[in-house]
Amino acid sequence: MAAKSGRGVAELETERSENGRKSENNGRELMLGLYRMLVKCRMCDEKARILFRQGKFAGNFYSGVGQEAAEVGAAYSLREDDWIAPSHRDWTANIIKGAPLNLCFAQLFGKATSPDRGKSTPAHMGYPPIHTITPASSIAGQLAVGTGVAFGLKKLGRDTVVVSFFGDGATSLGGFHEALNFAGVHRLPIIYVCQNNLWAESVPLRLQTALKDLSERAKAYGFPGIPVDGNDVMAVYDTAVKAIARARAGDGPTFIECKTYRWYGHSEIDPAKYRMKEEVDAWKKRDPLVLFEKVLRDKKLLNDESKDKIAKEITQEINEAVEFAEQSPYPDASELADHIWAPQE
Amino acid sequence: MAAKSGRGVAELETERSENGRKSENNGRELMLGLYRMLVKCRMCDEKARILFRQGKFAGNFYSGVGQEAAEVGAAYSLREDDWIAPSHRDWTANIIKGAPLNLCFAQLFGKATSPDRGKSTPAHMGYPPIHTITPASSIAGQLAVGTGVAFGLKKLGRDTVVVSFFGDGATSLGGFHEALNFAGVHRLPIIYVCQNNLWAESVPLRLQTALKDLSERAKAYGFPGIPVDGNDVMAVYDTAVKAIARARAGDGPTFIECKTYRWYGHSEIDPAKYRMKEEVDAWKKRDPLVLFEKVLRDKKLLNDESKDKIAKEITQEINEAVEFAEQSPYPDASELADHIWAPQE
Amino acid sequence: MARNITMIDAITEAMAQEMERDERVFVMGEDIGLSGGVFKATQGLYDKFGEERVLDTPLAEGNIIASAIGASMVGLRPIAEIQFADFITPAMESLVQQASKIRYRSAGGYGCSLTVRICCGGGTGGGLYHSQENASWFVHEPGLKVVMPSTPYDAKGLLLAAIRDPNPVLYFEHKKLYRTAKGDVPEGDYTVPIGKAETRRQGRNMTVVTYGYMTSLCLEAAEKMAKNGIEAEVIDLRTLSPIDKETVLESVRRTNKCLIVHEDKRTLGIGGEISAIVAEEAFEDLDGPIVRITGPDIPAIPFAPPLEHAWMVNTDKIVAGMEKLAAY
Amino acid sequence: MARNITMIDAITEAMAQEMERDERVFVMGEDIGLSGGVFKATQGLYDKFGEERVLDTPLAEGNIIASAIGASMVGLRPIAEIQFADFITPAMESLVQQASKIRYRSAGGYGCSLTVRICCGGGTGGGLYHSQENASWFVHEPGLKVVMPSTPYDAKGLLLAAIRDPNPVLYFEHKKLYRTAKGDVPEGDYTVPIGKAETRRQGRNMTVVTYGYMTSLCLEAAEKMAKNGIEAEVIDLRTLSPIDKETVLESVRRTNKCLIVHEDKRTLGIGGEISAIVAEEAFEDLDGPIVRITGPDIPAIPFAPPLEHAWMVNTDKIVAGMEKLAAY
Ligand SMILES: Cc1ncc(C[n+]2csc(CCOP(=O)(O)OP(=O)(O)O)c2C)c(N)n1
Ligand SMILES: Cc1ncc(C[n+]2csc(CCOP(=O)(O)OP(=O)(O)O)c2C)c(N)n1
Ligand SMILES: [Mg+2]
Ligand SMILES: [Mg+2]
Repeated sequence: MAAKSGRGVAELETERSENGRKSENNGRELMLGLYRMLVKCRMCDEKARILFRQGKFAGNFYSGVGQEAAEVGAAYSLREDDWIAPSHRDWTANIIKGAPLNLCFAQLFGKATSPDRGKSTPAHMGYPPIHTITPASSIAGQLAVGTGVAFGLKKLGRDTVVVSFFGDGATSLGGFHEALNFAGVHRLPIIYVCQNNLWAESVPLRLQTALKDLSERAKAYGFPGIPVDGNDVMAVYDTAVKAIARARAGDGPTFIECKTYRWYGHSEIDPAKYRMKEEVDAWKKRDPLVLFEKVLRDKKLLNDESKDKIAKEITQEINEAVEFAEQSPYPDASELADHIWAPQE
Repeated sequence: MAAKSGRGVAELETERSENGRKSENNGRELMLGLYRMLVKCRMCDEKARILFRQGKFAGNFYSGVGQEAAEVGAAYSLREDDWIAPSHRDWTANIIKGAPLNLCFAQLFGKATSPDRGKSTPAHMGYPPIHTITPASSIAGQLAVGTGVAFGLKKLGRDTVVVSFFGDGATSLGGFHEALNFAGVHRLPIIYVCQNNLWAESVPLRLQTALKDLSERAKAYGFPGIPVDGNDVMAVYDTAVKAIARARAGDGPTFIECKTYRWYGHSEIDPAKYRMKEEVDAWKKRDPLVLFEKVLRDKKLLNDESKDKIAKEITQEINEAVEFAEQSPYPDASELADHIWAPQE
Repeated sequence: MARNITMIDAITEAMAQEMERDERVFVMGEDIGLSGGVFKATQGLYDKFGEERVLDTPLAEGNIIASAIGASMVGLRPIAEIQFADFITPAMESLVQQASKIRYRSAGGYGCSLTVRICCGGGTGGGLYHSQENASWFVHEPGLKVVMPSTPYDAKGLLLAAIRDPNPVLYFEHKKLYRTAKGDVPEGDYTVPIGKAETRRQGRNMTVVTYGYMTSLCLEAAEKMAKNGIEAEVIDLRTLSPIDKETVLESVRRTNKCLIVHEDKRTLGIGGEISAIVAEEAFEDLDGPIVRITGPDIPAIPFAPPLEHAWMVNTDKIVAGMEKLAAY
Repeated sequence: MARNITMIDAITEAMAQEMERDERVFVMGEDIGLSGGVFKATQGLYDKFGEERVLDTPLAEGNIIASAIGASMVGLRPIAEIQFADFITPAMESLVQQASKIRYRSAGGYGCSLTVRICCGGGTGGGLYHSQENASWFVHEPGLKVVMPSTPYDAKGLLLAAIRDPNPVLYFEHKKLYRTAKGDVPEGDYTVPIGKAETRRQGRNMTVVTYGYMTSLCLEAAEKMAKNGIEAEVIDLRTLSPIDKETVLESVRRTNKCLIVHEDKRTLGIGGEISAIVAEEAFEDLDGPIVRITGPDIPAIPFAPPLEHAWMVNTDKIVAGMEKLAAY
């Protein structure tokens, strides 16, 4: 069951230890790797938005722009055999975990070359070779199944972990409670990463919960809940590395609340008029990329030239991927009834 | 919508202020009233067990013996227009709230004179005139609906409250979480009374939750959670009175965890071999009736004679009620399709 | 005065008018407040009636229904919204174990006057989790009424009837009709009776039983067949539970043939029950098999356009069914 | 060597043998461990296999299924128990949105090899919430297989088949059969194929389609009818999804009459689908209406003995149905 992923893309060549202990190594390579991944997520996401608006794919798209530090920081140090249970806003989790961009864009387009062969809606992406679970749309469903995967991994005696991504709204659902309670009882190897972006579609946090910190919820399950600045990639990364190590060591789950913000509407068809302009602007000022870029520049790890180079390389990769997606055929209507049943063993 | 209940039974004549402020009045009448109610619940429950074992009624019965202090302490100070959302083990909640014993025993027997005309299973009793909600069996369903009632009452601007009874096991269900979260957001007038008897059928607490105190769960919803000795009726009573006052004042819910124990099996068909004899014995030594009796005797509020008198009066009442239940007819088969639909308005 | 308006406007109007008329009525659900709903069905209500009567709930369908049930038990008249029928599964316990049974289990002691608006249906590129119908589960559950309008007129009239009904009513709205279905809708107050089907087209050669979005496709197909002299009678069920057997049977007894059309999956879709009723109660009047044209037995409608297209029932498929039946 | 044992023993034996044979198999649910289950279906397994493989879960049906799904995704073979079918509603999301669709939505990338044992059925005084069947919702959901045995032999063979099936299988057990159904069960390993009905009695005058507890009642009724020279063929579906159409249709084409019997509520009970299949595919062979003898359209089975009695299908009701059909 060991992962044989197709990762070969450049940024995966940054140094990665097998034990997820990179927090102590805030070295050059790590930081540049994180930076490159942030940029890649941002650029892919913005590209996806454009493609949607251009009518290149139908359905919908759920942009994670503004939340990249949470996503990258939490998932960057995962091993190949670790799992991610993403939600609707976590298309880029696949990118971080190493899915080829070709497949990611083919997924948006609903093409036959997508890992789900066009069956799932755009952004609801999973890719078995890298153990990202194809999500349903139903909120909290993914963290429930992801918890089950952690349960299975523990039963198998693996030291593999699961990272579960979800939003603030998901914490209101019964399935969330049942899963975290179970994870607490059995000290499952899972890290719950809540991207608290203050809104669940148009519903503000005050109508979702009486709490200020959603990380408080973890207390009800007997494991640590940690609030963290979700726009500070190093802060998220350090917290995640510790949580992952804890899970791997068999000490159970951690709930990480990344306080962050989505820049755009809930989806590309949502003008998000329910939010105050001041709120949006304030958060945009705390752009996770800009914040981290400043750190790197201060440390002399990045300059205009190297920044451009990274952007260019990624642009190139994206263009090829979009090309691939566009050229790919749609699944044939004859595939409609495929994949309902497993081939009998 | 004001309650016009049929309460006329003796113990309701103890003094009851309208504002639920009896905690400051640990007077003679109150304490004797509580004692009488404890005894009544115990005697009715033990009688129900005997009747079931004698084959006088079918189905099943869920004894609350050992937990009377929690039940009585929590519900005793409620006003007539307050609501209770009981669960399977809370048949006696109806008695505390003032349901005539005739109806309570008719309910067990599934007779046409039962408030539910034999439709619901034994012990799953509600009685609209006193605002006890006929429960489903599905655990946590009652507290969800009870929370809805609190929501409605608040919308109507009433100062009426709801007491919701449930067990430790119920706190694992998604419906529990969703309800308490909602109650927290809207500061609903509800008191969640968890009777933590350490077991959900045969499942021990350690497999149900990673917590020691279930009252910790309230923190996840932004309202107070209070652990209390559930075998000490005055302790429960005082806690409940404060929580009820709080709810009535519009300050929102309280979670009261009554640490208690059921003496017998989950139901009358459960030999409960999964529990250690030592555990059972230790709890029986802390019989809530014996504990409270000692308090009363120390205060010279009770002696052998007055104790006997109470027991005799209750015995008499029970005997009449059992007689009533036995004499009552079963519903006619022709009633099968009644009460599915409301009469059109 | 009737105006030509869309189905979504008819729905909004029904809620607004009933909230005006009856202060016990309020709406609750996800994103129905400030934002006016994912499809804008509640647009304007928040401004008009305020947060007290237009409540954005936490993301928890089970609790949306459970809290609405409780509120109805103290005399209020909640309209709860389930944003997509696909997300009704977390509310199954509340709907089936509580709403449908509270009256029965209390022998009428407690009631549940609840309207649940549920956006459903495919054909709009919503994919696996934004295209489901999921009505048939509830048709199997007595104690719940289930309706689905196909015209703006019925949308308003059925919604008003649902809100006033002292029972729990599940009101399914096909998202494809929101803005494509237009029609005359009176400004004033009226109800469409729950439990009554409507014959949308008269015909002597076969009876077509359908509902919701499929109604217009059946009518189109009927027109095509008419060109070949086959006159199909088209019955729009409108209420899915309790089913208006009489209208269906009366028609089949005249036309002697029955075609059933629905978008939902075939096995144990509502067509199964219609067919069974006809096969039992009008058997001797039948001149041909009872034919069902339905969505396929596939978990849900997939996203990729060719796959969704292959799933959906369309006029051609209906015509094929009619031709098959006409041959008898 | 076959022994005459009860259905409950056959079920326990199947689990024990498969856990012995395949270390990926484990059981999880409420009260299935130390206490051996509410009906003792898992008795002895905890002692034999320990807490690791016989896990008492928190009281949370949704998570029982979700965690079993997850475990199956990493290659394990969970058997999850839902204590009563009545309490499956909180698991609707996990079963219908996850288990039935994970393979489809990932185009086969992820599978779900899961067995869910569900105790169901009435006639034992369980009342509204310990008597429900609730199988038909899942028959409507492709991606899930649904079975219900009527004999100890099938109980063991179908359970072994279910555990080995790489798809999610809902295995319904009628509680009334646990100790009343006895029969020969081989000691060794065997499976009963999922998707195949079994003809329990041959007959030329009518086909009776049924399943579960009703099977024995239909056989009794058939014997009574035989005394009057009416020979009914009795088909036990065994698998409710996917339905074995061929066996049903082949029989109806010979007998020209079809009676359907089930305990569950009538409207959109499984009989609705059987009827619809027959009415569409064997219409020309039918000499009489398709008759259904079923539970009534009432929310659930009430407690009081006269009410439960009135609800339940019994031999007399079946005989009445047979007589009605025989008259054609
Ligand atoms: C069970 C369920 N109910 C409703 C929806 C519709 N819906 C999709 S996303 C969303 C809001 C999610 O908010 P949050 O969990 O905070 O995640 P975010 O979108 O902010 O990342 C809603 C209500 C859904 N997908 N699933
Ligand atoms: C949703 C649901 N699942 C399972 C059951 C079966 N059941 C009845 S009572 C019970 C245990 C309840 O334990 P707890 O909540 O602690 O209450 P207690 O019986 O100890 O008072 C179970 C599992 C049920 N009634 N409802
Ligand atoms: Mg959010
Ligand atoms: Mg308990």
